[in-house]
Amino acid sequence: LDRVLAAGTLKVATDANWAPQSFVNSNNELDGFDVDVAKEIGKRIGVKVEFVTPGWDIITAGNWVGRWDMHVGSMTPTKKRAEIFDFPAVYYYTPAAVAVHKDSKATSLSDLDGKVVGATTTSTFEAYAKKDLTLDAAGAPPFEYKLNPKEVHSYESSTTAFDDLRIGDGVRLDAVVSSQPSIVDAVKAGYPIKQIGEPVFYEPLAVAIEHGDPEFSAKIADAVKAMKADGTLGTLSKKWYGVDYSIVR
Amino acid sequence: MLYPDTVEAEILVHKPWFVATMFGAVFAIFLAFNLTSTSFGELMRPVIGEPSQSGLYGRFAIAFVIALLFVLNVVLIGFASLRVQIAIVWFELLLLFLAFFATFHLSLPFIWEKLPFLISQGVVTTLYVSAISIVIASLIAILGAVAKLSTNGFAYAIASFYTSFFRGLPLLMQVYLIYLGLPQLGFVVGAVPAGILALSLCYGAYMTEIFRSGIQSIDRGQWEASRSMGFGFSLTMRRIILPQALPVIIPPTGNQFISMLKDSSLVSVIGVWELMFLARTLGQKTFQHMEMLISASAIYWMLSICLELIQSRIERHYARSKVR
Amino acid sequence: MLYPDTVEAEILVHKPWFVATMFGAVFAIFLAFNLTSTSFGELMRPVIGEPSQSGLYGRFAIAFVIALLFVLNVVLIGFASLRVQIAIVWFELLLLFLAFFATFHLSLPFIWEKLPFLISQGVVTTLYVSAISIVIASLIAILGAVAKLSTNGFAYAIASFYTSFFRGLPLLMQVYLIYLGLPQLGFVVGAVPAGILALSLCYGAYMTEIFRSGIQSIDRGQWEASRSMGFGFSLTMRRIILPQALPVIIPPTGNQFISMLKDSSLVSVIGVWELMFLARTLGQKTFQHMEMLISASAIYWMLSICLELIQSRIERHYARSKVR
Amino acid sequence: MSAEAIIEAKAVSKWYGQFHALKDINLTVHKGERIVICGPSGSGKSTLIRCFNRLEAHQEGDITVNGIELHPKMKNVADVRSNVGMVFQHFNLFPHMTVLMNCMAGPMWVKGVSAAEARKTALRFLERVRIPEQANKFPVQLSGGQQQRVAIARSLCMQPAVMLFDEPTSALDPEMVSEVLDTMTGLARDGMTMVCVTHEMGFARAVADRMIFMDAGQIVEEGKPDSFFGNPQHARTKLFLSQILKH
Amino acid sequence: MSAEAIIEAKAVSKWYGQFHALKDINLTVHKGERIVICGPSGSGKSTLIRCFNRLEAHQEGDITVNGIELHPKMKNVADVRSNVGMVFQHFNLFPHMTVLMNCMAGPMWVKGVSAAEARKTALRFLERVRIPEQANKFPVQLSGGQQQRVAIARSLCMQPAVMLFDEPTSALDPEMVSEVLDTMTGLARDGMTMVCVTHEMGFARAVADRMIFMDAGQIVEEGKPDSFFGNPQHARTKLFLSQILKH
Ligand SMILES: Nc1ncnc2c1ncn2[C@@H]1O[C@H](COP(=O)(O)OP(=O)(O)OP(=O)(O)O)[C@@H](O)[C@H]1O
Ligand SMILES: Nc1ncnc2c1ncn2[C@@H]1O[C@H](COP(=O)(O)OP(=O)(O)OP(=O)(O)O)[C@@H](O)[C@H]1O
Ligand SMILES: [Mg+2]
Ligand SMILES: [Mg+2]
Repeated sequence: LDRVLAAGTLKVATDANWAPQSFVNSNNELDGFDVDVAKEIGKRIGVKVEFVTPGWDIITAGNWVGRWDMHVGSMTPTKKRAEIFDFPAVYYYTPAAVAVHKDSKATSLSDLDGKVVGATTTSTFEAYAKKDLTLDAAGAPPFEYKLNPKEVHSYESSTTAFDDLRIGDGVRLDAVVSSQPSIVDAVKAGYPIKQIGEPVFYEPLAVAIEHGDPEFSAKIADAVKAMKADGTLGTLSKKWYGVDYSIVR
Repeated sequence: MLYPDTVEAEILVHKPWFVATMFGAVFAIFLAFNLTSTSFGELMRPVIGEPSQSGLYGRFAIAFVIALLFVLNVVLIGFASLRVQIAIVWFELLLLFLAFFATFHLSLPFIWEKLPFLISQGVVTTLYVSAISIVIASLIAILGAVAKLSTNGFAYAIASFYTSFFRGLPLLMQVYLIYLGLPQLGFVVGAVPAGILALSLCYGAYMTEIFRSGIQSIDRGQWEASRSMGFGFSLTMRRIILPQALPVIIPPTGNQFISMLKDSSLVSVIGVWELMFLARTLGQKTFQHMEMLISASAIYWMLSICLELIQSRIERHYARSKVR
Repeated sequence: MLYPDTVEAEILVHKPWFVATMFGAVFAIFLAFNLTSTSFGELMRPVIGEPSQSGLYGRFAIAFVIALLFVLNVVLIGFASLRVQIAIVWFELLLLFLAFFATFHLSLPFIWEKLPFLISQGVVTTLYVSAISIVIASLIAILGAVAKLSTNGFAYAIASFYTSFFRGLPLLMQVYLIYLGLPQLGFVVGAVPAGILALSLCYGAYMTEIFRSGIQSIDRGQWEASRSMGFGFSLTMRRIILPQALPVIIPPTGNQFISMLKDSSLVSVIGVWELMFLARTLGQKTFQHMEMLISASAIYWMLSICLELIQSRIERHYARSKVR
Repeated sequence: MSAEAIIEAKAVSKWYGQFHALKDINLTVHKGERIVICGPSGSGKSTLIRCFNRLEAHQEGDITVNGIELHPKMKNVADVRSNVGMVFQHFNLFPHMTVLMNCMAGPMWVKGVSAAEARKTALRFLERVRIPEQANKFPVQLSGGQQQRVAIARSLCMQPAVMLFDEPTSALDPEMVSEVLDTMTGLARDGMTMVCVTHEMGFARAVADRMIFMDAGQIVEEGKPDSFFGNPQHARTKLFLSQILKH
Repeated sequence: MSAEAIIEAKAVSKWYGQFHALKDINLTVHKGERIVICGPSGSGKSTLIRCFNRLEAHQEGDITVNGIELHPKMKNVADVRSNVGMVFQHFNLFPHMTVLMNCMAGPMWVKGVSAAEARKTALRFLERVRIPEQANKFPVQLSGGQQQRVAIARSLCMQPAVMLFDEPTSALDPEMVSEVLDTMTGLARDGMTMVCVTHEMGFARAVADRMIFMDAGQIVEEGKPDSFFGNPQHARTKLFLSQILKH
């Protein structure tokens, strides 16, 4: 915290590959929900915000040696990660949902029994599809497995999975498990896919900082709490998702 | 060029049997696909009627026309001079690829909009990161090659460990090691220097091997002649051996330069905004990553064509002494 | 080996001035770091007292001891025979790297637990994907090199377009093009065949250049001799030119093989479970991806050391005719 | 000279870029003849015999070898070449093969002779040039003269109709020269045609049926050895020969 | 023979692996002497003169050149070599440099002579071997004899104290041979020491102060040319010389 205050800038790590949480907008600047949240936190602490975009592996390796101070990048606060990071505040929950090709005959999740399902590798979506999901974070809402796929295909990113789904119903994939916002975006971008059923689970996402700075942690927690309380967070969520994800529905 | 024989082969593509075979092959291939529903089918409507209902006759007609066009094209090109032939074939292949890309239904306006930023931010970063790395890698490579060929145990051991280690480890791992590991020893390096260091070390190791093979390819008579004139080791190396090794070294080194261009994208994992990173992120939001990837690829291709041109100039320069 | 001179240089590391310089340099470097808080500081406790309070004296003492150990080590190794020297230096460098890795505080039990799966699934996939691709790429390369050196306009144009295109485009793009583009033309290819196709085409292009430079390096006298005996083109190529070009071709080709091993990880974007993919995914869940990455790197290194050993055997075989 | 012609060159001209290397060469070589070409360095001797198996292309005139005309569009150049043996000035041995393989390669790969037989032939000719004991060495391990003898043996193994020698004795000591001389005389007795470029006039006199003297790309004089050495007609030839007789 | 010794070989032996290439060679070369080494092919002549500038290492005995002893740990081998010129049997020209640069490189890079001066020297020696007009060609574009002359000029440009010639006339026509002979006589007049391996006995007789005959790695006979050619002592020498006189 001392360092942040002294420099007057808060360096925030985020992923630029994760629309609409954070991405590069048409002005070639970082933009998105995470980015706005981070800016808001910075404002409330009283410092300027600067962004860096290292890879996920680099961020989660810990040992940031002052290269950045805080991560606002939709990290799920698991117990394992808590060994490395402090999670001062959960700031929203994303619903995960299932998408199918628009020609698909499936009308409910149970129609997908024994089909081929794709998901981003090592994501909670993949874990869900494999019935291997543990959401051990504080405040994670309960969920149940509604999907019985024959096979789970893992992809480097959700877009590759969508690309494969787009080729045709059942050509390579029958369905994709992904975050609801990304499905919505894909549909908007003209992908011939549609969501079926209700969201299958909600995943809490938090701000992360390194251990050893309780003051800083408290400051961030306060800021996020205040944002929740005065509705800023809800507004931002509506701005980016059209829905308020800052609370579990 | 291979050392050409003094006997010219007859122009293959003007031999009747070859033309017939070619026609048959192309015909068979296109008969195997049903192209009636493509735009080519549309074009043939006057001949085959409603494309989708033309059935086997339609397929036959389309395949026949394509095969005819193809063979005619090849035979006609066969009459042209060498340079013209090359130009035409390149041009046609390019067209084919563009047609192939067109099947992706890309949004051109989007590409145009993003192109300036892709170039001003991405290309510049990519270029300077790779240019610096290439220079450092070449220097390392010369040292490494000499060390690997020396009879000094230390030099050999260190150089061979170096090439083995930095070729053996994935570049990504090296980036991580340098970016995450060096701070543990007390140096905090920035993203760009870390990237350059990793690229230089890795490519230096590959190029060490290339230089080594180049140096080894020189006849020992050259060493003897050079020594018998009293040239020292470094003089022999610089003035006699390396200049002769260059024609052998240049093509694989060109390979390394070209692949370095693209491997420099790995520095994006530590947050450097180079070409590939931008391509991936710019399209993400609007799901137009295919557009961006293709633009980035086109830019990479342009850059490597530049490198190829430079390479062929250098090669021509060094080939001077070989033409008789 | 370079063609060695008949005059042996004196063993450098036994010259007093060199030893002194070395000592000075190491001493200065380690004086610049504060190592009092490391485990080495702990070791020195009897001499410098409580490490963290020893201040300048502690640093001085530590640097002195390290420099002394280093110089002693080098001088002693200098007495050994060449092979022993190489072995010792390799061993020491390896130890140093292990020490460096130890600073990451890796969880060994986790590595042990995952290793079998990493090998049985990941290594096997990586190996068979790259082995098949290498074979295909080599075949393409020979054809491509001959075509690029020929005076046939078609062959030259197609080969040069091919090398330019497939070297110019990022491998990732090629994987996408084949995986996502071919279905648009009516072939649905699986992930593994698509990956193999992309790798073969890409590496074939790089290796074309390597083979070309190797073939060009052969003296025209060899062509003439071969021709004067009535050997045809293909016989000359197979029996006279390629065998002589191999010593030049092998080291850069070894480079390509080694980097192919690692680039085969790109097929993971289309969901093939090869080594790198597994390394990333296995560790992700429990946040131990560093462990997995390092294990994967170690495996890659092992594999490339195997390739290096094979390479040096082949090189030795072809060097037979050069020893006098 | 009633024997039929095996090599016929008519009005042959050749340029290297701007440089006129062969000027209007007319020459007929008959079956079984031993022709020696001499002349100052750079006069085009190598170039001429390299044209005879089309290692160089001539730009004007006609060359016919063994009844086949050499021109850029010919189909059967390999037939011509496997019937015309060549010993190069720089030897051009195949460095990656042992001496034995160098000699066996031609018969095996072009003529389809069995390995055992090719080996027998190879050893026979290696003995003839007195280096059977070097058969398993690689060319770099031989002395200059030994390499030259391998080059001769390699060509002979193909048992060609015509042999072209480009300074076959340059690296040989006098003993070996007379050995090679004997070999060549033996071959001539078997009816082989030979064209030989040499600087050694003693050797030339002994081996030649006919002498050709070249200067600056032209054939200046030709004739029987006796008259050529005893009574040269041309001023240039006289000058050239006078240099030899000095020592 | 009162002049001081410039090359001294004492009981020199050399092996190539198992093969005993030089056997107990004792030889002293005095300043200004012209020594010719002859002998059958493979007898070790090239090996011997290559030992004199330590291109080959000998295993037994001592060689002293210009007062410096040649041994594996010597420091100033470059001094020895830049004072000992060598003309190789295979020429070993630098193929990537023009003929002129081949000749200029040595003086410029080793002796630090200015480019202009090196050029002048180079052209002088190229004229002496009669190929100034080829100065800007690359070695591959020359005929065999022209290459050999460039090799000679290149060595002379270093203006060494001793010249070692390994068959310097093998690719030369008789005219050029006498030209080279003149050059060598000229050099000898300037006091240069020369050791020359040659197969041309005419040339040997004309150039030599002293003849050395080698066989199977040994010096069999040595002596003044007159007595060597006129009255050889040793049976092997007699046999060897008898072969020459035949033609
Ligand atoms: N590729 C080339 N380009 C230009 N000039 C060449 C080339 N090859 C040969 N020459 C020239 O052609 C002439 C004849 O060369 P050639 O090799 O036939 O001579 P030669 O009679 O065999 O001489 P030598 O006895 O020295 O071998 C020489 O002046 C040479 O410089
Ligand atoms: N590297 C080597 N390995 C084995 N034997 C060798 C090697 N180099 C040379 N020799 C042998 O050493 C002997 C002497 O070779 P050297 O080159 O000195 O002969 P030379 O007298 O110069 O013969 P020439 O007149 O043919 O040039 C030859 O029998 C040769 O085969
Ligand atoms: Mg010639
Ligand atoms: Mg010799």
